[in-house]
Amino acid sequence: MIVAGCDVGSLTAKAVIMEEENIISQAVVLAKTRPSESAGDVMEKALKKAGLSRGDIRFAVGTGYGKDQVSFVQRVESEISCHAKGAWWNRPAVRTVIDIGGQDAKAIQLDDKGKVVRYIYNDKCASGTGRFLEVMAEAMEVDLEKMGDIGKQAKERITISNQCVIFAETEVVSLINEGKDVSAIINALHRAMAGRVVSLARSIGVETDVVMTGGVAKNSGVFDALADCLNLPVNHLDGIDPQINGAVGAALFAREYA
Amino acid sequence: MTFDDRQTRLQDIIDEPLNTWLDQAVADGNVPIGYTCSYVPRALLSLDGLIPVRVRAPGAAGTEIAEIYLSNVTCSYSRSLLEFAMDDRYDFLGGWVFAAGCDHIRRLLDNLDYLISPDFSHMIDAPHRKGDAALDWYIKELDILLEKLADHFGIDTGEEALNAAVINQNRLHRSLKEIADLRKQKQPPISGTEFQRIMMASLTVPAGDMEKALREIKDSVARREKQTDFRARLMVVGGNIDDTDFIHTIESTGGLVVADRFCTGSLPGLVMLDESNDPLTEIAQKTLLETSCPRMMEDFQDRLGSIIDTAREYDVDGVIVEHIKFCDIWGIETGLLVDGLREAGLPALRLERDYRQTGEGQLRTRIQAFLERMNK
Amino acid sequence: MITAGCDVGSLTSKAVLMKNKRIIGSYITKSRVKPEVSAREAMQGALQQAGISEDQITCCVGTGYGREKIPFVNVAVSEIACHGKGAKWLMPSVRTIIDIGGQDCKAMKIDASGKVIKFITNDKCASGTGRFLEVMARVLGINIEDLGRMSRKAKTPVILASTCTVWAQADVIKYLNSGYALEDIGAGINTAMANRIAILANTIKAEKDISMTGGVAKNEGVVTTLSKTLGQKIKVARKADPQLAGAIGAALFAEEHKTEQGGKQ
Amino acid sequence: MRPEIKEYNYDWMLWRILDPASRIADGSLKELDLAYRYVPYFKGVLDPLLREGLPGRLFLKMINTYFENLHTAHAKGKKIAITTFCFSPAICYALGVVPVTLEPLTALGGLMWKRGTFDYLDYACEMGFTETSCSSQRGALGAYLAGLGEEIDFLLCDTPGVCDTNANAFAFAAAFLDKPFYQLNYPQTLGDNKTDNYHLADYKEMIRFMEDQSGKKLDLDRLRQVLDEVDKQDELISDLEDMQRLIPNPLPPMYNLFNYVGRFLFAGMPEYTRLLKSMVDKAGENASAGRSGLRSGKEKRRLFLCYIDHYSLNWNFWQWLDDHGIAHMGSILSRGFRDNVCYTEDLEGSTYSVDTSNIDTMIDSIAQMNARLPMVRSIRGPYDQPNMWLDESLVMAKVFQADCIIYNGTPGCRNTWGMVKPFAKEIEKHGYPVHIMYSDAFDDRIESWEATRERLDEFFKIRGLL
Repeated sequence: MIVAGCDVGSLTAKAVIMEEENIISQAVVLAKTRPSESAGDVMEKALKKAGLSRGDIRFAVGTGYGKDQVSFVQRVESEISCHAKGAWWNRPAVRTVIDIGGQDAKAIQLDDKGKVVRYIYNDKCASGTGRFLEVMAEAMEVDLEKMGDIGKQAKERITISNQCVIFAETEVVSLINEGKDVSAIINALHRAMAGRVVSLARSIGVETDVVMTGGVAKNSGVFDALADCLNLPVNHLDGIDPQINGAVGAALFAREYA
Repeated sequence: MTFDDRQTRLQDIIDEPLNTWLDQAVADGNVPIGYTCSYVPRALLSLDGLIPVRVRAPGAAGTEIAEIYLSNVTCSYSRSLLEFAMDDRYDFLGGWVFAAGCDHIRRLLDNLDYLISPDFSHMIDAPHRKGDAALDWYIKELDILLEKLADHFGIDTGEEALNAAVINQNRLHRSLKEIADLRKQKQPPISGTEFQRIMMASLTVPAGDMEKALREIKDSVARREKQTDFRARLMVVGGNIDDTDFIHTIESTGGLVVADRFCTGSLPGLVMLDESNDPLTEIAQKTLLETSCPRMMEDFQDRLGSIIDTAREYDVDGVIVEHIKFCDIWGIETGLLVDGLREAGLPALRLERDYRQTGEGQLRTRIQAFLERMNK
Repeated sequence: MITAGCDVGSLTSKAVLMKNKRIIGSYITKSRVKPEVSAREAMQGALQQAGISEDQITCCVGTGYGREKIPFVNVAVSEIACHGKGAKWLMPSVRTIIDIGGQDCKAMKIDASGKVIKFITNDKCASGTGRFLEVMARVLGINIEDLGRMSRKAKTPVILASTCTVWAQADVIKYLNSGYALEDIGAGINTAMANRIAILANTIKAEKDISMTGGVAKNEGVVTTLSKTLGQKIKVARKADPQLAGAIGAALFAEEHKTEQGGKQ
Repeated sequence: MRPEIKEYNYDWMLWRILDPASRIADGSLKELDLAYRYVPYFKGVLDPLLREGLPGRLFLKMINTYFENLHTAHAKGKKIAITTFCFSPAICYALGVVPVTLEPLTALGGLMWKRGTFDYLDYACEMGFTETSCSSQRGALGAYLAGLGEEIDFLLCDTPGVCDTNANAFAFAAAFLDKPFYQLNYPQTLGDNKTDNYHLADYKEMIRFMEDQSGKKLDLDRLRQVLDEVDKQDELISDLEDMQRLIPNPLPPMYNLFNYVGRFLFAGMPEYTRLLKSMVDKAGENASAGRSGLRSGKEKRRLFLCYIDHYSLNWNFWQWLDDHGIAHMGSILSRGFRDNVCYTEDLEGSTYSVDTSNIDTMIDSIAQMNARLPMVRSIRGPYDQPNMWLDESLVMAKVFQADCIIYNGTPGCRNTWGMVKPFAKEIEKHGYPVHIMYSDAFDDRIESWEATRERLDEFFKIRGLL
C-alpha cells in the first residue's frame, strides 16, 4: 500500500511517499506564496522520483502551516502530532523532540507509546527560528548552509543581546563594523538560538533520548550548541533528512487512516 | 590614588554582582541582602552585619530562561535579574527583600521563589498612597520585616541598632551629597557618568569601604580640572538606571548630565533622616513621603513640580525622560512629564530603552537631534 | 561653491552634490556591511553623474546611522536635522515631515526656516519601518513596488498585527494559508504600516503641509491610507527623489557650515 | 485618529446602535430580517444574542438603559464617574452617580463595530500611553481623553496594589482631564482584620470623596435599597452557579458575558436582577430537561477560563466553544465570592455577606464586597498564596468539574503574564491541561482569529480533549 505525507511550512514544503515500512520517495521545495502551489509542486516532484502518479497514492495526510490549503490530502494533522509520530517511528527510544521550523520552535514530550504528553511553542517571536538564521545569513552576506561550519571557526566568544530579528540584524551589522569576526558572530547567534530552545524545552522537562528535527537541525552549529547547552546527547534521526520528519509523520498517519 | 584611578576601580566594582569589597565583607562574616526598589529602606538592611546590595545585572545579555517564565512582556530589568539568579550569579546573597513597587517586581519574586526558592525572601507591601492610615500600614510592614530578619539571621533589630543605622546612613548620604552638589557649578569638576559610577558603587558595596573611597574622591576631585567642552547641561529623569552606559551615551554626544531624578540617582536617593525622631517612624515617613515615584498614582503635579525645581536649581538646558520598555508606571508618567516640562519652558526628550543598552547608534541620533533642536 | 551630503542609512546610502542650492549630482546605492564602503560608492556615483572630482568639494556633511564612520566628511549632523532641512528644500510649504527609513520611522515638525522644533522616532520597534514592508513583500512573494498598488485593488483589507513585524508575519502567512486575496492582505499590510506612522505623526500633532520622505513615500497604498487617517493630504515632493532628503539636507548644512567658517575667518 | 471618528461620541454611537437594536428585539422575525438587510455586519452580533431568547433581549435592553442613563445624567443633575471593572458600581447607584465602567465599554465597542476600538486604542498612545499598556482601558478611555464621550465629573479606581497598568490609566486620565480622582489602595493580603480595617477606612474615605463630588449625602434608605437588590442578585447568581455544576452544564456560553457586563454596569439595579432572573429560568428549563446550554444540546468537554473569556471583536470564541460542544464553566472574572455560593466552602474567610441592619453593617458589607471582586481579590498578591490566583482557579476547576483550563488575557497584563507560566505548570500537576492564548482580548491586531483558532484546535486535539 502506498501512502503520502505533505508538510507545507512557511519556508519550505516537503513531501514523503511510503510503501509499507519504507520511504520510497521524498522531496523538498521552497515555499511559494500560495501553499496550494507549494504542495502541488513538492508532491509532483516526489511522485516523479518514485515514478508514480497521483492515482497510486491510497491515502495522503497534510500538515504544517499551509495544511488547510492542500487539495489532494484526505486528512490534516497538526505539526506537533506529525513530528512526534515521525520521530518515534524512526527512533522509539525518543522522549523529547526539539523542532526548529521556519516560523516557530517547539519542544514535544512523548511517552513510551509515542503519545504526546506535553508540548510548548516559543512565545510569539521569531528569535530562535529558521527565519531568524535566514535573515542573519542575509545580513552577513554568508550562505545559510555554510553557517554551521563558519561558526565553528570562532576564536572569540561574544554575545548578541537583541532578540528581535530586525534589531539583532542591526546589532550584527554594527558588530561587523566594529571589526568583529563573522565566525564569532555566527557562533554567538547559534548559542543564543540554542539557549532559547533549551530553556523552552526545559520548561516542560527534557528526557532522553532527545532528537532534533526541522531544517535547522542540519546546521551543525546550532545542533552542537544545543547538546552543549542541554548537557545531554542530542540525536539526529537515523538515516533521514531531519527536515522531512513532519512529512514522514503525516505519511505514517496516512498509513493508519488508509 | 588619583581621581581617574579611583574611577577605574569603581567601574571594576560595579561590573560584577559580587565585587571584591563585598566579597571581603562576606568573608568577614557579613550577610549581603539583595533588594531593589526605593521603598525598601536600606537602613533596615544594614543592621548588625547585614549589607544592603541593590541587585543589578551588569553586562546582561540574553534573557532566554527568564522569558520562558516571566514571559517576554515584562521589563528587561526584572527579566535580567531572574536570568542572573538562574545563572547562580546571586548565590552569595543571604536573602532577597523587595517592595511591591510594581507588578514586574511582584512577579519577579514569585518566579524566584518558584525557580530557586531562596532561604530568605520577603516582599514589603508598601501602600500606594500617603496619609496617616498608609503610614501606619507601612510602619507595621517594616516591623514585620524586622521580626523576620531577627528570626532568620538572629540579628539585633532594637532601637539602638536602628539609631546607629540611621546615623551611618546619614553620614554616607552627607558625603555623597557634597559630591552631588559639585554638579551645580557652572563648570562641574565631575561628569554625570563619573557621578553615576560613584552612586552605583555606593548602592552595592559595604558603607565603610564607600566612605573611605568618598574621602579620597573629595580630595582628588578638588585638584581636578573642570568640565568645559560640553554643549548643554542636562537632567535625566526616570526609573531604574543602574549602569553607566546610558549616561555615558548621553555625554558622548556632548551633553553633560548635571542633575538626576531616577530610582538609583542622587534624588530622591540621598534623603537625610532626622536623628532625633523615633528611628523606625522616621525611616518609614521619609521613605514613604519623599520617594517620589509614579507608582503612587496621585500627586502627579507634585512630582512634576519637584522635577522642575531641581532642573532650575541645577540650571539645566534640557531634560531627558526615560523609561524601560514595558514599564507601566514610568511608561505612563513620562508621557505626562514631557508635556508638563515643555509647558514650563524646559525642552524635554522622551526615550524608551531596554535595561541593557542596545541600539546605541539610534540613541545617539535622538540625543544629538535633541541638542541640535536646543541650538546647542 | 560645491558642497556634498552623504546619508548612510541601514538599507540604502545616498550622496548629493549641490552648487548654490541646486543638485548637480546624486546617487543611491544599497548599503554594504561597512558604512565607509557604502559612502564611498554613493559619493563616487554622484561625482560621476556631476562629472567632477572629489577635490572640487568644498565641504561635506555626513548623516545617517553610519555618519560617524564616513572617512571624507567634515561634520556629522543627525539625520533628523538633515531630513528637516532637506524636506524644506524639496517643498518650502512643508511643516510636518514623516520619514520612514529602513530601521526607523521619524516624524518632525519644522518652522519656516526648516529648523526642527519637535520630533519623535520609532526605532525600538521594526514595525512601521521600511524593513516591515520588505519582510512582508517577501512573504507575499511580490516586489515592494507592487505592494503599494495593492491597496487600490483591495476590497476588504485584512486586519494585521501592527504591533510587531514578526507577529504580523505569522498572521500574513496564516491569511495566505486561509486563502485570502493577495490584494486584501497587501492592503492590510499598508494599512497597518500607515496606522503605525499615524500614531507617531499625531503624537507631535502634525500640521500641514505634511510631506513624506524616505523610500516608503513611493508606496501609494501607505501614503493614501495615511492621508485618510490624518485627514490631511500627504504631499510627496516632485523636485527630487524624496529618498534623497537626508543627503540634500546634509549638503545644505555643508554650505552653511562653510559660510559660517568663512565669516569667522 | 481619523477625522470622521471625531464626528460622534463613543458612548453616543453605542447608544444609537443599542436603542433600535433593543426595540428590533421585540419585532417579528420578518421585521428582523428586513432590518438586518440594512446592517449586515451587525447581524453577526445581534443574531447570537437574540438566539438566546429572553435573556438576550433583556441584556440588550439593560445596556441600552445604561447608555440612556449615561446620556441623561447631567440633565437630571447626576454626576458621571469613570470607574473600572473590578469596582462595584453599587455605591455609585446608592449616591445617584452614573458609572462609566471602562472595560465593559471597550468590550462593547469591540463587539458592535467592525473596526472595533482601534482608533481609540491608538489615540490613547498618541496622547502618551505606552503601546504596552493594557488595551482593556485604552479602548474606551481613548474616547474620553479625546473628549468623545459624556463629560466626566470625577474618577474612581480600586486597582493600586492590584494592577499597575489599570491604575496608571486612571492616574493618567485624572491628570490629563484635570478631574478629581480617588483611588482605593489594596494591600496584598485578604481576610485578616488588619487588612479589613485598612479597606474599611479607605472605603469610608472614598464615600466622603463621592459625597463631596456629587453634592449628595449617602442616603440610608437608598443604600439599603441597592444592597437588597444586590442581595437578590447574589441569590440568583448563586442559583446559576449551582446549575453550572450540573453535567451537562445547562448555561449557554454567552451567559458569562451577560453576568460580567451586568455586574459591572448595573450591580444593585433592578435591570440586572431581571436579566439574572430570566437566565435562571432559561437555564432551569435546560437543567430539568437534562439538556446542555450549548446549541447542539450535547456537552463534550467542560472548560474553565482562569482569566478573560472573550476574544476581541466578535463572538468567535464563544461560537467556537459552542460548535465544538465545549461548555463554558465561567471565568474567574465572573465570580462574586458571596458567602452563599458553592465554591466558597474551601475558601475560608475570604467571602462577603450583605447585612443591612444598620449603616455600619451596610458600609462594611459594600466595602467587603468590593474587596472581593475577582481581580481585586485573586490577582493582587503572590499567585500561589491561599485565596490567590492559583488556589482559586484550582477550586473553581474542581467545583465545576472542568476538564481543562485556558488563559486568555492581553499582552498589557504584566500581572498575569508575569506568573502564568509557573501557574500553568502547577495547574498541570493537578491534572488539568492548560492552554495559554497569545491573543489580546480587546485588540485582534495582536493575534488574528485564524491563528488563535488554529492553536485552540491543536490544544483540544493533542491533549486528547476532542
